[in-house]
Amino acid sequence: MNAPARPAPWSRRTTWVVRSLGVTSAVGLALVVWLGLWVTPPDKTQHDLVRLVYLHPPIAWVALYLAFGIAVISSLLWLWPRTRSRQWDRLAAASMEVGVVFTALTLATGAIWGRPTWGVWWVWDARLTSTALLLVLQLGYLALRRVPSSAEARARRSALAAVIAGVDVPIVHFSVSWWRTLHQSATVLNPDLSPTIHGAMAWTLLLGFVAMSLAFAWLLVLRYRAEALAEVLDDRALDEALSERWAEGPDPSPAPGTPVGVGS
Amino acid sequence: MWRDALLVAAKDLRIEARSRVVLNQVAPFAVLVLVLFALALGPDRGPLRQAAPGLFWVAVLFASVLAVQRSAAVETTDSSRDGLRLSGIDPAGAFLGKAAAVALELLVLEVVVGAGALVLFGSSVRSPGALVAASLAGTAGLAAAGTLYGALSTGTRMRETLLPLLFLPVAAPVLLAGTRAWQAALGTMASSAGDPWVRILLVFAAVYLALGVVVFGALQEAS
Amino acid sequence: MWRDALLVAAKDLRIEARSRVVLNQVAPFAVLVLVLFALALGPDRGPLRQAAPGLFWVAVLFASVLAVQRSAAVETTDSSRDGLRLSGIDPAGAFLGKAAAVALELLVLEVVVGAGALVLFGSSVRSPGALVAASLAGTAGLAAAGTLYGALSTGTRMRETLLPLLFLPVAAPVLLAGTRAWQAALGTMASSAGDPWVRILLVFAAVYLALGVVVFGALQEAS
Amino acid sequence: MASAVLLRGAVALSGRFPALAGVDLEVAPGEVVVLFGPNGAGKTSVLRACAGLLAISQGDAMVLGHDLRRHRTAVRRVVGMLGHEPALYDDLTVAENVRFGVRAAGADPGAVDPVIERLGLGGRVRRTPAARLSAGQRRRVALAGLIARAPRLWLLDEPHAALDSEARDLLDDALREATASGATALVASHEPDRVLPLADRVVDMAGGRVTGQQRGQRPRQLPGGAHVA
Amino acid sequence: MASAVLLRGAVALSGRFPALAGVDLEVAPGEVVVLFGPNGAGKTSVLRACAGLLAISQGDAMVLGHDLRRHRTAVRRVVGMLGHEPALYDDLTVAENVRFGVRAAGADPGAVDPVIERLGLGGRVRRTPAARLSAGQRRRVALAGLIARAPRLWLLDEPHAALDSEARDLLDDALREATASGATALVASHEPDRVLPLADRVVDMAGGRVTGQQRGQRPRQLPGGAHVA
Ligand code: HEM
Ligand SMILES: Nc1ncnc2c1ncn2[C@@H]1O[C@H](COP(=O)(O)OP(=O)(O)OP(=O)(O)O)[C@@H](O)[C@H]1O
Ligand SMILES: Nc1ncnc2c1ncn2[C@@H]1O[C@H](COP(=O)(O)OP(=O)(O)OP(=O)(O)O)[C@@H](O)[C@H]1O
Ligand SMILES: [Mg+2]
Ligand SMILES: [Mg+2]
Repeated sequence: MNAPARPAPWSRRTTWVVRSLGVTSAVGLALVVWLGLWVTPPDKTQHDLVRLVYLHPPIAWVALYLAFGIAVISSLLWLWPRTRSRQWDRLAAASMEVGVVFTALTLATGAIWGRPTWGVWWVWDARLTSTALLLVLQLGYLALRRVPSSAEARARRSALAAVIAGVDVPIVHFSVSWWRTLHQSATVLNPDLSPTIHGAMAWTLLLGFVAMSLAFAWLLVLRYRAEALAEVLDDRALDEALSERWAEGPDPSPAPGTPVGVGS
Repeated sequence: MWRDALLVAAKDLRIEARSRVVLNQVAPFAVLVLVLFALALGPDRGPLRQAAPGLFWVAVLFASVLAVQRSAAVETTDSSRDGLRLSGIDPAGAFLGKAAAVALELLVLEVVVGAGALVLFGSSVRSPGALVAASLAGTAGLAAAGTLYGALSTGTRMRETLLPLLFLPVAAPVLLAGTRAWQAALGTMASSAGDPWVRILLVFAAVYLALGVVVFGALQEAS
Repeated sequence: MWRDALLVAAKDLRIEARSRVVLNQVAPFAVLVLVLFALALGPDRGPLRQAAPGLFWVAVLFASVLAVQRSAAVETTDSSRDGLRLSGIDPAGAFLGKAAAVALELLVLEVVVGAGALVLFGSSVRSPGALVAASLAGTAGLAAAGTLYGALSTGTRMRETLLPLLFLPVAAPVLLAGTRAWQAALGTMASSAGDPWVRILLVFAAVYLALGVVVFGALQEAS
Repeated sequence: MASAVLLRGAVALSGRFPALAGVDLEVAPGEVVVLFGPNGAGKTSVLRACAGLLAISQGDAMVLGHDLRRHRTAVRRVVGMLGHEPALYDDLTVAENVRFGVRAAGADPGAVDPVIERLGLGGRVRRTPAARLSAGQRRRVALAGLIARAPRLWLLDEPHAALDSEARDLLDDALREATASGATALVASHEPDRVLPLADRVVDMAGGRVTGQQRGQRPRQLPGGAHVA
Repeated sequence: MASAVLLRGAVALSGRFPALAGVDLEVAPGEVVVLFGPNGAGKTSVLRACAGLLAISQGDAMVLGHDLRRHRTAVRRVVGMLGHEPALYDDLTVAENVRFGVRAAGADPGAVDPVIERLGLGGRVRRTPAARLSAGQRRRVALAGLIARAPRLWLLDEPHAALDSEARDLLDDALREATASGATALVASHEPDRVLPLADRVVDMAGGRVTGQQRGQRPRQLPGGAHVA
């Protein structure tokens, strides 16, 4: 089940793929910044502020759907006995860790955007509120992971936590958006960008989504790799711990491997 | 499963009947939360009456954290650690039993807190049926989700702090929907459409009850 | 006494440094409380901004319950029960040490919650000095009173539920005075006289520190 | 017949530490095996693993025909454990504790009262909440629960500790009766004088492994005749 | 010289139940007294009362010259107790636990390391958090703390339970050394074979009272000579 999966050093090809993933996403992001800052036109009402549109929605998309989704799905895969493998635990952890950064960035870019647009850092808008709750859910997951325990117990516990929290996300989403929409007055101007988004802007935005997703994928691979390496270290440490543990007592008189039992 | 659920619920309720923790400590605590809010929000009556439904549900939420903590403590303090697991009880039954006991305790508590909120903030009830429906559905959800998280944080030796952190954000929809449903039932809100909110509460309860029945066994192993 | 206080504080802070319970669990919990209130009080901005100081202190109050619970749990979970009493440490020293550790943890936490409250509710600070003074004084008071009640509820096997019930009403003055002092410092209140409130906080802290030094020994026996 | 307990290369982690570092152990049905070994050798860990309370991360582990790594709930239904610290509900009385255990295991509640009397827990003690009991009384309650449940595998962790001489004899009798009627027992102990007469076999542990074994002094012959080495 | 322990008609309530129902007990300085008695007799309650953990509600109680009903803190400074369940901080390592205990008692921290080695708690165990220790290791840690603190009155509650034979010998040695240099000891036990050789006197308890006493087998004669009844 949990046979020690030992990642060999990355093959040349893997290294190359990962590296180009990093380079591509970096170039993509640089391109987005360039397009966003210099090529696309400023907005009529929002002026240069509109340029945040190329960063903030892609970040939010990654945080909300990609990161959390991957974490929940891989947790489910860990829980399902047929597909159980340490890889899914690793992936869930990596995704949640990178995801929490993106969620924080969503909040940060949104707040920075909100300050000039709304005149305040924060409003109790549906999306904002559910993003804040999502951040707390993710922090809770990470806090749970940090509780000292054996790898198996930690994997099980955090997979369950991810699933239990995961089923809540849609409920949060609906209830929070009804909360806003069913309420009498939307005192806050909703950040509906003009539907006349086109040309360079649309392409830049699309590129933003792609580049941000690639960046996420790259970070995810790195975190996953780090988790895997940490597990290799754990396995080595376990080997050492095993021989240290054996040294606490004399050698077994029937050779190890044969169950000491009736008739032996 | 049902037999085990009954057995566990009866045990938890007997312990509660004997120690009176929820009745004598958690219920006053919930009323206290109401009073503290009244203090924090200032002495003006208008805003307070507006806020009554929300404050009721905040108080219930915090009280449910304590009730769940108590319910988990019964299984883990000192000596009874591992007791439930060793007893060979069906995990789904254990989950339903514990959740049912918590729900029952919370319902009693809500009567107290609800009465407190109505009196303190001087609200009047427009449609009591809706009020009760929302409370029942919300309570079932809180008890189910709470019991799940109680088991999750049990093995960690940090139950006191981990449980509220994990449980409260998940319970946020109950707070929200419960508040709205109460607002509709009390008529403090312009729109009186409480029904969709009750439906959210029902969905929440159903989802977590089902989830609990399925995963509680795995949860108990995770320590 | 002072030597013992240092010893105990160092021990508690070392345990916190190792387990990170307050930092990783209680601090996010406190921020969460802010968000939950916003949910309960509805999305309108005006009332929320008005309520910011109160909500900050409510969040700190709840967080301090958890911090104290954790601090008491360290002395009583399972095995260490009676440990502190048997160690022969001067009770006054034990009290000061435990209170100091809790106060330090709360201060770190308040920075997080305070920043959160200012951003979430969109307040701006008029006199940061007053803000800090009120927070320091309030924290000392909460830590002192909390440690007292932590010891009181320790022997009872119902710590989780008894502590909040006993501690919160006693801490109500801190909530009130802290809120008023912050309102003055944030300028959300018409009158800007925060000083008397800070003085109340100081008196509260002084009283409970003195009380703790005197009665902690007796409290430890009360189980 | 299959073994009652079969561990092969069993590794179990406590945190990151291998509390069990490759345990090989086989116990035949009806056998009484005693575990000896210095403090920290892993005796408690073996018992907890057999009760499904400690996860085995490598190796094979079967208990009464159930795979310990898959069907822990099934294992728990047929296994009874008396741990260092007995598992009781502090707020329930002695009688209620025993009754809950018996009902939970689906055993006959009629067995509760006789067993309580037999273990000297009648009268005042019967109505005392478990939190107020003395250390020895707590273990008596746990033992009563075990007897009333009649598990097929008894896991006893230093069962004689805290018991007075009367209760020690009661324990020995109960164990003899149970094993006479087919139950198996795995007993960790530091008191050779006390447990050797009960044991078919003594297994030595150290450093998370089994390091050797000797014959015990239990008079009865095992069904298979040749089982005792 | 005054008695080390003097209880006269001591009554102590646990809830409403008289766990001690009029105990009369006198222990001379330097004496080793063993308490015997069935489960629930009140042995632990006597020890807890002497440590100032259980309030005495009637009768006289003096420990090392301090009135137990008034100056419990003073008593605790000179008394050391090893309870059924040793008092350790779960999150602190073995070394930290011992060091905290020694510092708290104002004893010499230099004694910590030798005592840890002596009790076989060096190496890996030294750095293990107390929560992860085996039952016997926990008691070893508590014992290490006691030795390093060198209290004037040792209160030992079934001290041999959970210890392996090596640790049992270490315990006996430590107790012999301590009493040889003037400390007094009160020991509750269910293992006569083990404690009789250590005891100057054996006191029988039942029903919360002292019901009789015999001579122990400890070779040394008491200073007062006549103390042994
Ligand atoms: C702290 C503040 C903010 C947070 C937490 C936040 C959060 C989010 C999230 C979670 C999404 C993704 C929604 C989805 O895909 O369903 C999003 C999208 C978006 N946000 Fe924000 N936001 C914030 C502030 C702002 C501000 C100030 C603006 C502009 C004035 C803005 C404009 C947008 C736009 C244009 C999108 C993408 C289009 C859409 O999905 O409707 N956001 N934001
Ligand atoms: N996280 C950890 N780090 C270091 N050591 C650990 C850890 N967890 C467990 N151990 C060690 O694993 C062993 C567990 O042993 P176990 O409790 O099974 O011993 P035992 O044979 O029952 O001993 P005793 O006779 O004292 O009851 C102990 O030596 C303990 O120190
Ligand atoms: N509230 C109570 N109600 C009834 N009986 C009580 C109560 N509190 C304590 N007791 C009884 O008081 C006695 C306490 O005894 P104590 O723990 O001192 O026994 P002991 O001699 O140490 O026994 P052991 O050998 O089992 O450790 C027990 O018989 C217990 O049942
Ligand atoms: Mg053991
Ligand atoms: Mg005792």
